[in-house]
Amino acid sequence: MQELISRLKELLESGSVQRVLGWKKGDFTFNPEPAYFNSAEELSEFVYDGFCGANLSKYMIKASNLEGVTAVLLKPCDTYSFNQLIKEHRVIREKAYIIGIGCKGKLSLDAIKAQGVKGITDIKGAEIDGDCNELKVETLYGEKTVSYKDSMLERCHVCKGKEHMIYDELMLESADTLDADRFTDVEIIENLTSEDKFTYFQRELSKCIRCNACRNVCPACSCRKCVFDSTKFDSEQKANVDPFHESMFHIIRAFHVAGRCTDCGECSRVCPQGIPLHLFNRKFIKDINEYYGVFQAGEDIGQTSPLTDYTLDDMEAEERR
Amino acid sequence: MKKIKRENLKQLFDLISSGQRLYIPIKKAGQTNYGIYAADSRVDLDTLKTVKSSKEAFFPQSETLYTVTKENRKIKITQQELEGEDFVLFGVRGCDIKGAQVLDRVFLSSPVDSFYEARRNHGIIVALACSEPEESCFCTTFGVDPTEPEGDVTTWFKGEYLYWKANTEKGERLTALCSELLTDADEAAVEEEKESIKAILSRLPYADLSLESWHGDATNEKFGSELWKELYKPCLACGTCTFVCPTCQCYDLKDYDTGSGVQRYRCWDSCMYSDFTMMAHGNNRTSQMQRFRQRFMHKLVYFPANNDGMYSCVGCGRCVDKCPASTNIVKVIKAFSKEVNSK
Amino acid sequence: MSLTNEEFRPKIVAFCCNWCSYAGADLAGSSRLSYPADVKIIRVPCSCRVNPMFILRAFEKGADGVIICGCHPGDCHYSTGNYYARRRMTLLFSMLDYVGIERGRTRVEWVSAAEGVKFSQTMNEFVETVRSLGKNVRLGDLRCKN
Amino acid sequence: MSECTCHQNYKLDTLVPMVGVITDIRKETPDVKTFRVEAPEGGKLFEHMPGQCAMLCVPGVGEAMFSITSSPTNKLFQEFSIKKCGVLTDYLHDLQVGDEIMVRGPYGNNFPVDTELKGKNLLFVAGGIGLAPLRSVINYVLDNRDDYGTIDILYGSRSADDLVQLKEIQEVWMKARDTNVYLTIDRPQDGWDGHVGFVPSYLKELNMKTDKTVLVCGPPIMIKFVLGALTEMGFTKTQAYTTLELRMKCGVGKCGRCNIGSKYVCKDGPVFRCDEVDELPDEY
Repeated sequence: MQELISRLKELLESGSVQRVLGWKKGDFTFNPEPAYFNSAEELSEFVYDGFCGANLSKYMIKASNLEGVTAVLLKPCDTYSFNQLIKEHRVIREKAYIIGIGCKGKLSLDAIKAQGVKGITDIKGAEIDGDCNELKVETLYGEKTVSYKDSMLERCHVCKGKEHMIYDELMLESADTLDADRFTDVEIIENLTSEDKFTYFQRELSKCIRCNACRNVCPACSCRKCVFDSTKFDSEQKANVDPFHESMFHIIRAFHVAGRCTDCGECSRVCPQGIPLHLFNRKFIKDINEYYGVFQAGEDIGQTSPLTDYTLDDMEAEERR
Repeated sequence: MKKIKRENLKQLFDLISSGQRLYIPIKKAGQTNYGIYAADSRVDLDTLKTVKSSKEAFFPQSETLYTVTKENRKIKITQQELEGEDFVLFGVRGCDIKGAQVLDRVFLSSPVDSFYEARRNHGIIVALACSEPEESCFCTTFGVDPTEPEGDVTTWFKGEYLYWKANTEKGERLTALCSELLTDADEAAVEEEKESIKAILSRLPYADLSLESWHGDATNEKFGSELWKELYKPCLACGTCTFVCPTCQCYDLKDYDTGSGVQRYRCWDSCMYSDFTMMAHGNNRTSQMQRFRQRFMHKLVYFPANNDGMYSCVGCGRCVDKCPASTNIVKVIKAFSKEVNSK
Repeated sequence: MSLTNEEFRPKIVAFCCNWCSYAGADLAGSSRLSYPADVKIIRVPCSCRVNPMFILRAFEKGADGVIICGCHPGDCHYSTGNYYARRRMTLLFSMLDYVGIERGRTRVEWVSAAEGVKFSQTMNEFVETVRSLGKNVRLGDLRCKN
Repeated sequence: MSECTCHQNYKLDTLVPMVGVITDIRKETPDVKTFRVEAPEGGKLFEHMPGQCAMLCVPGVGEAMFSITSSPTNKLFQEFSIKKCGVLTDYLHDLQVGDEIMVRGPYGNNFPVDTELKGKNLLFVAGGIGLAPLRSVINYVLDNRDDYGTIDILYGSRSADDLVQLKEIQEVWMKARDTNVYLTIDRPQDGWDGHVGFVPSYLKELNMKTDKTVLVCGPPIMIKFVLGALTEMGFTKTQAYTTLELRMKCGVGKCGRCNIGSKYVCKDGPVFRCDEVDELPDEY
């Protein structure tokens, strides 16, 4: 961690980058926020630990319009998004100095609270230099210990690997967190009856408050004007009286990012109602893999996306599973 | 003072809901939100904060206002009927009750919003004291007393029992309705509980949050501050903070064409959305910095200026919990007091 | 009052491409081949013009089933449109299966301008399938259903 | 907060409109029409004060705020002058006499015709469609002529064809007692023998005495330069009123859009004294 900060200082002081895009300490140990650092002094507030889950690739869309080079800290999974954004001409490669940083799994405060922890005032053990096995949680109601693994975001259990797809330099160690298959949940739902599928998604989607956090955080949702913001198209951006519109929003959004979604899991991380939005994206990814060959968006800039491609003997819709 | 055993609560809910709608925190798909009670609902009074606040009982996220049908050149407008039946809102925390008082200032000030007014008049609020405040709570900063929230009925959990005190005539009526399940109790247990809550309150991380420089006359001083230009940067322009907030009242009016008539509905809107102020003649606030500033200026400066110093924040801490970018009103308040102190 | 399946007449929206399937429908008509009047045809320039929103919108406004008809693969007027449409619709319909919309309510069929018989047969079959599934109560806006 | 009285004549919930029938359509200029609206059973939909506005809604198309251009002294109907410039106004321009629309209002405050303006000499400065709200005041003042001092009306437009209410200007206003009307157009035009030039510069040329209270309405850029010209001429900000009725949604000061500083333009406005406008944060 110290070496990372020294390196960032060096980059800023030498003038090779104009700013650093990283995370700033919050008022608790568990709520750091994405932030720009313009000088070495400002780095005193810099932090990188298990709570820095935000995918900074999305912020690079705006940072690409800023003067000079931005040093951006990207975790392995974030680099997929960055690649995808380069492919879509939404970020400028030359404007970014990518420091690929290690990751030992990112934490979810909700997952910690779900283990029956209330009134958290401090959490120790999330430091990137540590071994990330256990979290010591100080609460208003006494101290508790929870396992790091049980406190991770869902996406870290199905990690795509700790290899960076694009970087200028690499720093900090990673630790493997993969311990589940990402399509398991999708398969479970696929095997339900139509009625049960419907009931399941209705329960989940009925919680949706149309805050649009999933859309705004999504690196693939980088349209300047979203179809759901259009006033002319009669597509509802806000909650309508009938719940149909929430279903439509999530289906269409998943469709619009199909073939471009890198499965970074930000949508599920930010959802204030804890809707497992990744289940939509992973369904498309799974279908694409099965029907048109295994494809991982953001892995390789040169690849053609499955939805802008075809073969003469693609399967027919009626042959779908 | 009355009491009822925890294990008998289900009977209480069944009894209340037999004659009227009962809104109560219900856990569904992993999250707790207010919902209409049914016999198979998973009531969850242990979760301190529902994701959405209780404001939706009075000011629903979306509601139809009227329907227009057109026949040849004739237009017929049918107004949606106003709430006409009493309902009970159970388990409301002090912050949400204060939130309702803030919304009253908006919707019950002239011109009165009759849709809101009708719901407000028909709602019976059963308040619940916060036995276990959490780290993001700072309601005391805004003058809320979580040890004894003011509702038609106030309740406390203590040990095996839920203690029950009616405060208003509406509350007395509800108490009478439930009398067969409630037994008499003395105040001692409740006093003890209040003391124990107070002890926790003093240890809350935000206990010493100061609003010193925030008041109705602070417009000029705060509006032009350079701090906004930094504070807004993590903001994703989503509406999470506004939709979980008990006091945010901005709404949009939209038409929905059903094919057999146009329904006009009202839905929550967020001042954080990029096209919020996009109107027929352009946009008042074109940058996210302006929109971000508007939200906090409105809550801490403009609203008190119009409402005898009452802030449009109640310190529930939902935005602290839910903001996807971990930026929130507390960080804003702290950033400004830091600036004052460093001067 | 609930309708039994015999009385129930499903609302079907058929998106037909201008060059093949719409002409096929025309041929079916001029050859006096019958297909149910409950099928509402929407002519689109090409099957790949059909945006997923169109399909959801049809369901929203009260359709019980949606079918997309285009030129046979290889015969697209714009050479490749229906290949793209094939991928999109496969994925979209698979997603609709996944969220609990019965599989029989969606269909893609390739109908050429000469296949009036196929058009009428397809429609008859499709209407029958949807009729057996009953009214679509899952995906739609209740306000549109009176 | 000051007690809002803008809706006091309104019967339903303030968000639910009433049905109004279009009983007359007058084509003023190539892109401006004046619509006369009455209640289906005849008579006015509601009473209003000069400077107030109302929301016109067309189901499924939209709604927007328009100033009421007729004077409250007109007891028979209300009029709206509408320029064709968007989805809703395009639709309105296609309507025929006898068609029904929905109206809700009146909203907002009004020019203080019964208080501050009483007994004063008045100068009206209008540009283009900006005459609409002022026309309400002008006719109100003319109908209560004895209550006010001298009246000067300066009205400018892009061309002679774009002058709205020309007939009324020539036949009523120009003939009224102690009333001067000055017309100007932006560019020279065949058949126009009046003044040519922008409103602010004409205002300076006229070099009026500063014993007047000024009511300004027009495009924002014109308002800006008119206010500049007035300051140069020695007027103070407290002598000028303007109206900002463009950007509103709910009309009742609740939906949050037009909130600038602690003011809601739709409720605390649209009429502001110019020194009040200056005090608002710079967001409008």
